[in-house]
Amino acid sequence: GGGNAGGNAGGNGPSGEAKSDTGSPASPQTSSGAAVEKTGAKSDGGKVTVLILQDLDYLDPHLAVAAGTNEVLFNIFEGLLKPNEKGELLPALAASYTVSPDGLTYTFKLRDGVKFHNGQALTSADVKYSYSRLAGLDTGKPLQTSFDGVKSVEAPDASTVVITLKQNNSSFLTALTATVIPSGYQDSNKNPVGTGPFKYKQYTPGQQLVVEKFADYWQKGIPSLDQVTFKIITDSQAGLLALKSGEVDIYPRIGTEQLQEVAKDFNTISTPQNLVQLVTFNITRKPFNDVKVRQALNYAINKKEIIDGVALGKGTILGSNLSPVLAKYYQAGLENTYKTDLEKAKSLLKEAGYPDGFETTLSVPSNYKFHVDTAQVVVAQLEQIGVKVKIEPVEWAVWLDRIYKGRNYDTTIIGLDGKLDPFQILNKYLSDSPNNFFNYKNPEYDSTLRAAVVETDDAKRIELYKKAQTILTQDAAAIYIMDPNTNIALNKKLAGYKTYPLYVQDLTSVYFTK
Amino acid sequence: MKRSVNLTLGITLVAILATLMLLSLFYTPYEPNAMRIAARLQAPGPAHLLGTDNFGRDVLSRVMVGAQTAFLVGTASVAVGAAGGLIVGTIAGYAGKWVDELLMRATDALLAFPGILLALLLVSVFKPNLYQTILAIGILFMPSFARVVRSGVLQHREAEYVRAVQGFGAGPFNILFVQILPNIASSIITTAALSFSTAILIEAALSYLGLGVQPPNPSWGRMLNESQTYLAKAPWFTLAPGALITITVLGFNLLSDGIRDARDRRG
Amino acid sequence: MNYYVRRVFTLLLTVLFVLLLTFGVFRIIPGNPALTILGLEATEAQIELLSAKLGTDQPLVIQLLDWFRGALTLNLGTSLRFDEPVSSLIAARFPVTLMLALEAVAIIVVVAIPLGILAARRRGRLPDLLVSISTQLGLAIPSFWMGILLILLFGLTLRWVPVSSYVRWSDSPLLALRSTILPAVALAIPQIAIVVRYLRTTMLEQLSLEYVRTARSKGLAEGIVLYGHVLRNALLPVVTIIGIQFGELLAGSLVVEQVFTMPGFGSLLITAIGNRDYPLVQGLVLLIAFFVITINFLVDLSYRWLDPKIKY
Amino acid sequence: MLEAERDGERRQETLLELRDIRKSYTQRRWPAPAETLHAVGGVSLDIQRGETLGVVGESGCGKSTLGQMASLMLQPSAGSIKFKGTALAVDRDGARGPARSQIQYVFQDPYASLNPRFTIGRLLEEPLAIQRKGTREERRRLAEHMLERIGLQASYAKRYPHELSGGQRQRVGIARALMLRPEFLVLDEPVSALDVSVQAQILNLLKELQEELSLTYLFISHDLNVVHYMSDRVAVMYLGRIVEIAEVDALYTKPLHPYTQALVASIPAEPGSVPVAAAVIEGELPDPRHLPQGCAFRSRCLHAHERCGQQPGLVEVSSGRQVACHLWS
Amino acid sequence: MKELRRPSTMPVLEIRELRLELQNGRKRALPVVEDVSLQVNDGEIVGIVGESGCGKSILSLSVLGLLPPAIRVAGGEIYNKAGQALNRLGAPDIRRIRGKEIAMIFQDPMSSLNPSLTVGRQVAEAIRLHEGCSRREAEERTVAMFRKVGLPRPESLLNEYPHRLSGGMRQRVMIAMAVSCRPQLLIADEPTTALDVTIQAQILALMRKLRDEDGTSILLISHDLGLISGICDRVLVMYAGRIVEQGPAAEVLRRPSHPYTSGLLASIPLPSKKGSKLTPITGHVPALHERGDGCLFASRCDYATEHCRREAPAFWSAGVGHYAACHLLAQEEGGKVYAGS
Ligand SMILES: Nc1ncnc2c1ncn2[C@@H]1O[C@H](COP(=O)(O)OP(=O)(O)OP(=O)(O)O)[C@@H](O)[C@H]1O
Ligand SMILES: Nc1ncnc2c1ncn2[C@@H]1O[C@H](COP(=O)(O)OP(=O)(O)OP(=O)(O)O)[C@@H](O)[C@H]1O
Ligand SMILES: [Mg+2]
Ligand SMILES: [Mg+2]
Repeated sequence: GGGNAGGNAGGNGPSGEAKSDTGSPASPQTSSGAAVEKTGAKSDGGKVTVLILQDLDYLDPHLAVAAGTNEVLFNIFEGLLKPNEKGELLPALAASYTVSPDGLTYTFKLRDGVKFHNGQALTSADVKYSYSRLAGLDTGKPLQTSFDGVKSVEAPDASTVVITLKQNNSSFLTALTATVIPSGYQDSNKNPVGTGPFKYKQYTPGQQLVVEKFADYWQKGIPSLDQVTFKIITDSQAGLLALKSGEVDIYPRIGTEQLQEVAKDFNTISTPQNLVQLVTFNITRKPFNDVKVRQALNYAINKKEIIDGVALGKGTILGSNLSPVLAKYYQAGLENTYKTDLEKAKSLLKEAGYPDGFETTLSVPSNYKFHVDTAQVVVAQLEQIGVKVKIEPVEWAVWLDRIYKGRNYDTTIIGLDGKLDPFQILNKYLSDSPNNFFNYKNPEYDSTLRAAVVETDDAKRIELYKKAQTILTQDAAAIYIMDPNTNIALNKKLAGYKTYPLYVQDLTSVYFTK
Repeated sequence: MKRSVNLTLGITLVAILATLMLLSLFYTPYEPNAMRIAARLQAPGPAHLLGTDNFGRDVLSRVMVGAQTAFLVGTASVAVGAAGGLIVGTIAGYAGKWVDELLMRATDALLAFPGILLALLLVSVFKPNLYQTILAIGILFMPSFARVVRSGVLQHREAEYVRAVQGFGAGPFNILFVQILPNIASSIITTAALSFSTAILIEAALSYLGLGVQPPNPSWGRMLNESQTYLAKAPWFTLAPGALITITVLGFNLLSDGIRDARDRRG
Repeated sequence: MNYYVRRVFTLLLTVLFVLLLTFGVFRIIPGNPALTILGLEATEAQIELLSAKLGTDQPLVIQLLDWFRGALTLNLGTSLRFDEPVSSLIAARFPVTLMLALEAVAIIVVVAIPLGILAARRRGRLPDLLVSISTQLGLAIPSFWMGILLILLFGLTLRWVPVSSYVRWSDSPLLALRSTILPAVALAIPQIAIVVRYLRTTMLEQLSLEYVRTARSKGLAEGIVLYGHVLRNALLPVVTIIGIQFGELLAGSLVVEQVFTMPGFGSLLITAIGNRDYPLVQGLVLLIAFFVITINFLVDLSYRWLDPKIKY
Repeated sequence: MLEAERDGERRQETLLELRDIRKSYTQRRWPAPAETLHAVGGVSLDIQRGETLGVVGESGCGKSTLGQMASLMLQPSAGSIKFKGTALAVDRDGARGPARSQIQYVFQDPYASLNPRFTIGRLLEEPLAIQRKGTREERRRLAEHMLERIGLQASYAKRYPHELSGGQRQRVGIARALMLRPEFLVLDEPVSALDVSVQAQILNLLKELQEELSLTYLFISHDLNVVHYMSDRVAVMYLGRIVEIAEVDALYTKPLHPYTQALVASIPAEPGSVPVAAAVIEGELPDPRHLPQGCAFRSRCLHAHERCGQQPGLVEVSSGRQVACHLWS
Repeated sequence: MKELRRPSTMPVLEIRELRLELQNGRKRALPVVEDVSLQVNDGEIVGIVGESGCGKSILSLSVLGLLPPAIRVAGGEIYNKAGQALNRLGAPDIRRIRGKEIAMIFQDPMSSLNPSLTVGRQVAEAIRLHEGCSRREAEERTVAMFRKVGLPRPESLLNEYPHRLSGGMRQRVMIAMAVSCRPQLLIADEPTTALDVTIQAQILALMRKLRDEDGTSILLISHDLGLISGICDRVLVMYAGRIVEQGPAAEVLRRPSHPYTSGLLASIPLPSKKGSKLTPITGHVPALHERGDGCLFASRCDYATEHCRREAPAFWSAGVGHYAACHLLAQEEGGKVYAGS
């Protein structure tokens, strides 16, 4: 996720959970979506304006890194697989696939009759071109991390693709949602061409992206809408006004407060989004190198109060670095490990040699109000055990450079967006991970996670992942606060909106009611 | 008649604010940073005269303490600006020739650049916190002070009363500090009062853009920024800091006008 | 001549100063553009790749020289973030801000001059008092707060104007006007206050001068005295103020555009700063400096044209 | 040379000696050629102890410039100044040393020359304080004494300049110049801003002071009556140069230079005498930056002649009388 | 409607018992000019002399209704030649008189011209307004006026701005502007004070020429007795807002009858007084708020008696057409009270 991932976390962060359990991508009409309370008669066509909170970085889906871009491009592009509202991967451009027993070879049969927006039919050459590009097979530099384990991409015939991995990796499947573009197509950044339900129409930097219905979409009958405008409004207050005045129809990631304000006149959705908001420690620094200190701080925090204070109660308490949205891998019960207990906190501090507390700095990305708000509550709570925290707002660019990459900080607050695969979420804690900005080191954790990712047995893998979560909690590697809900406000006339445990806006299923 | 109204009103407003600020050093109804999430966004009432904010903090206490921030930002940035401007201005005015040319071109350059923009750039250089904000705003003010001082020095240097003491053998120190400075003091004070209100406006704008004073320290600009979300639901939250900014700026503007009028009348 | 040479010299110095400032500033402060673009999940390889592509891995001096070499040939480089020529990004955004500023100037001129004259003519009377109170308030209310209040009133309560849908002038001038009127007003209000106060003072100053008595002694009607003789002299210094204001308006739009979500250069600049998009920031800064300076220059010219006392 | 030829009963002592002093201001309007304005061009004067030398001339002819150079307040562009036979150096901020306190300058506009923020008392003490003379108490007593001497009560020490009338301010100006006990005063139009009745009071005061303190005056004025009344000798200036210098009565009864003649003719008649004749000279002062070649008065002179294309020197035509005009050479 | 006309039409200006008051906030109104009566006859040059602040300018401004806002006519009348009471005329009517029938010039030629308009335009403006002629015609007449007042190269001067002219030239432009519509009366408030002596003489000569050639009456205000004596037919001496002496110029200056006039004369450092001490009037002119009852000069007068301090003197005759307001005259001559003209 790009900068926005961390940032828009909170009232507005990745993903959600689909309440409906119907709905492979192939049967969108039947999906009621989480949004729909009352379903009016469906009326095809129409134009919808969706608010997005930031400008796009690239129109080329392979170059685009920002979550805010990918959420939009989700409507234009597709990969071999595509997630549904529960985060399950379903075949999309692939009609079916098989994985070799050693987990190294993936064979895909392509779906028939899929066309690109430019009219060209999809062939295995397109997939080969696209995935080789992502894996950097020519350049040696992969464009997406998830593709760096790819050894080769072959297209034995027009409808078959074979991908070979260097190593067994259970999380590789999620990478296959990566988008496919026409073979050799170089103009993606100016005029993107995909296979998705909507095709690119026009983009005005800083203002809007307009897409229109792709009539030749391989799933018949969808989308319902004729045109969707993604309007860039970076200011939440302005966004609210735009919503109220009817200038935008859908306001995803609307603030909780604002959601309540418009609840009367708009359809509203609020669901967990597979994001982990946490206070991290720079574990190599004193006093955070002492597990007792970290535990003391954990005991001092009242997560409920934070959720009430900054998310109006719309959030799920976390105990480790995984959201219950990923129910399959979620280790329940960890959230009770550090029940607020100031006495315990104080005595732990005393044991660690800080009877009077200490002073430290909490760096917060300044443009993310949710984190700044959280920081204020955290500061107030820690003060009760004598820990004096100074808030240091830092620009996002600085946060990335100095804190995330440079690991030069005491403590910070951030939202880590969830992936569909737990490995991709938990791998930041591996001692040699370049993104281990916690400076967390635990050989047991490393071996547990490494074992999990190569484990082919589902049940065993789940156990390993749960164990990894437990280790993090026991080590008090961070203060895991919450998975804040994502909120969406929609025009009352709209129905069929679906939420995902991913940072996407899917307009495919949305339709007007009469 | 009307002129003294300006001054009186200005002094009154500033005095009220100063009292509020001083009072807040010793007493606030609540601890300004104390949160009571359960009591968030309460409307004004007997318990909280100006209501509470989104963390249940007492708005009155926070705007009171916010006055400290405002006065600190105002005073300190004006002090930085005035001190810098005084140095640059006197040097330019007294030395003349190329020194003057160089310094004035530099201040022209700074002045040619719109205020907020410069503050924005400067704040990005430094870190967004109170002291850096003060420094940035202070730097912003330097050119205008330098100009006032320089033109005062130039104007008065050739004035007959200065030539007269030169005739008694007065040296540069006497001329600058004993003769000239007191005479341009009122224009410096006018500029200072005006800059003070500008400082508050700039701080508010920076806070609105998310730069500026760091939380949880209450600053009016920051509060205005935080209150945005609750505009419809808790208007008192936005009105209190907004009105205080307005009153403060008004007070200092009136004060500045009043001083200038008084000076004009005498001259 | 001397004057213009000095003027141009000052201008160049100003631009250079500002450019060096931004250049230096943005390279001293932390923040790696490639990293900022790529975000949390970026690999080292990706960052390196992008840095090389962006040229941000070069030594500072080289970058600076490159940039200046480009700037001399009017090539402002390519935005790091948007991967588009800076000039075309600016071309897309700047007209919005420019129109906004021009609109604000128009409002200022149309509103402030009559008010200033009124206040001066009715000095000490009720109209003067009312004008004085409203200008004081206009100066004291932060423009973004004013913007918010305006939106609440006209956009939401009265629903007279749209609140955040910017329409381009080339698309529909009428709708464009409607969509920009509130921000222009919010932008103009403090400046109106300044002009009114200033004009009032200069009018009073002029009215106390002897030539006014001469004009009256000739038997001229009060209107001719006021508009034919006094206003001309009183406006002279006001022209300068309006010129200076133009720069302030450009800067003020930075905040106001944010309130009204207008796709002007203000929001672009803030994003660019946040993204450490140096070429874009520098392009924008250069542009603003250029504009401010040109306007000041024009104002000076007009000043010289209006005031016969200044020749050369 | 002037000194040598003077015959007199009392011994003459030259107090101040100006030799060919000049002051020019250059304006650079690059790339246009620089323009030089000769405010004072080559003036030589000897001022005798105890005398009053009057200087008259039209506005802008360089009277004040000359006066300021003579009082060591302005650095001449060229030329030398001797005070009691000692050559003086004057820099940008005026002269230093003992001569500094012995030569004083009194401004025309008493209001502008008094720092509005100081009380009269402080203003009077200032010169002493700057020269570090006396204790604070002594200075105060001296100031009060001086106030009384110039005809103001000691209580005026506590007032501010704006509380005084024009005449009173001018008295303060004079008093302040006298605080350092100077021997030589340059009075630059000291009474021009005053009404006749007050003017007369000040003139009387100046006369008294001169007598009492044996002062020497350089008295600048454009009012010919006043100059006549005050001076022993008069120098007539025209565009930066002295065109005639003579004993006062000789000058007024028999002006030699055509310009002096014009000046004298334009003196308003004494009440009751015949009304003024028509204007004697046509035209006005030429632009000092673009002077005609040769004699500067050429453009307005009735007797202008070819030779006037050359600058006439100041020559002695009779005892103690010098004229710069080709008519007399 | 009130009858404003007056049977006789002799003088071009007649002021009767004029009282001008300064209204200063809520304080008591202070008289600036009190009980002033005067007349200016056809073709006459009348001088008003007096020290600074005695109300000369205010008096002259009151004629055309150009008083500053704080000062108003509190009594008396001002009649023009046609007998209209100027102080009662409405704004449009008085405007028709300004510049056309009665014109004014002011002390400072620097600031009395609009700096941003060409002098040609400023003169032509008046001509066009009052004579209703075309722009061209007005321009031609302006050139003629310029020539008449002795301005060099009048055509090219039309397009000059005031700041490019010297003081003397500017004052000539002012005069050209004032007399361009052939006014019957020209009021000149210290027209030469700001000028050099040689230029002063030129301007005065010009004024006399105007009177001689066009028969323009002139009310000349000055603080310079010498200057007045040279050019005026009659002279009025003002002191502290009142006229204290009036009469033929030569008469008043040779045989002053009021101690104030004598004092002024004694103050002038005339060549004849060289070597002797001047005998100036002591003290200073009382400020507006210091003026009480009785003779205002009493406090400075060597001859003042208790009577003087108590009672303001009336005018006493001191010769043919020569009057002075002094109790001394009453004692000397026992003459009859003269109350205004
Ligand atoms: N600082 C200066 N810079 C340039 N020119 C100057 C300066 N001071 C004086 N002058 C010029 O020098 C000339 C002589 O000036 P000065 O003041 O000596 O004349 P003055 O005879 O005293 O005139 P006035 O009677 O008006 O006081 C004038 O033309 C004036 O413009
Ligand atoms: N605009 C004004 N407001 C208040 N008082 C005024 C105003 N103009 C003049 N006066 C007062 O009226 C009195 C007469 O002033 P006036 O200007 O007529 O004097 P003057 O005889 O013309 O003096 P001067 O020789 O200095 O021109 C003075 O005491 C002055 O203070
Ligand atoms: Mg002078
Ligand atoms: Mg006057």
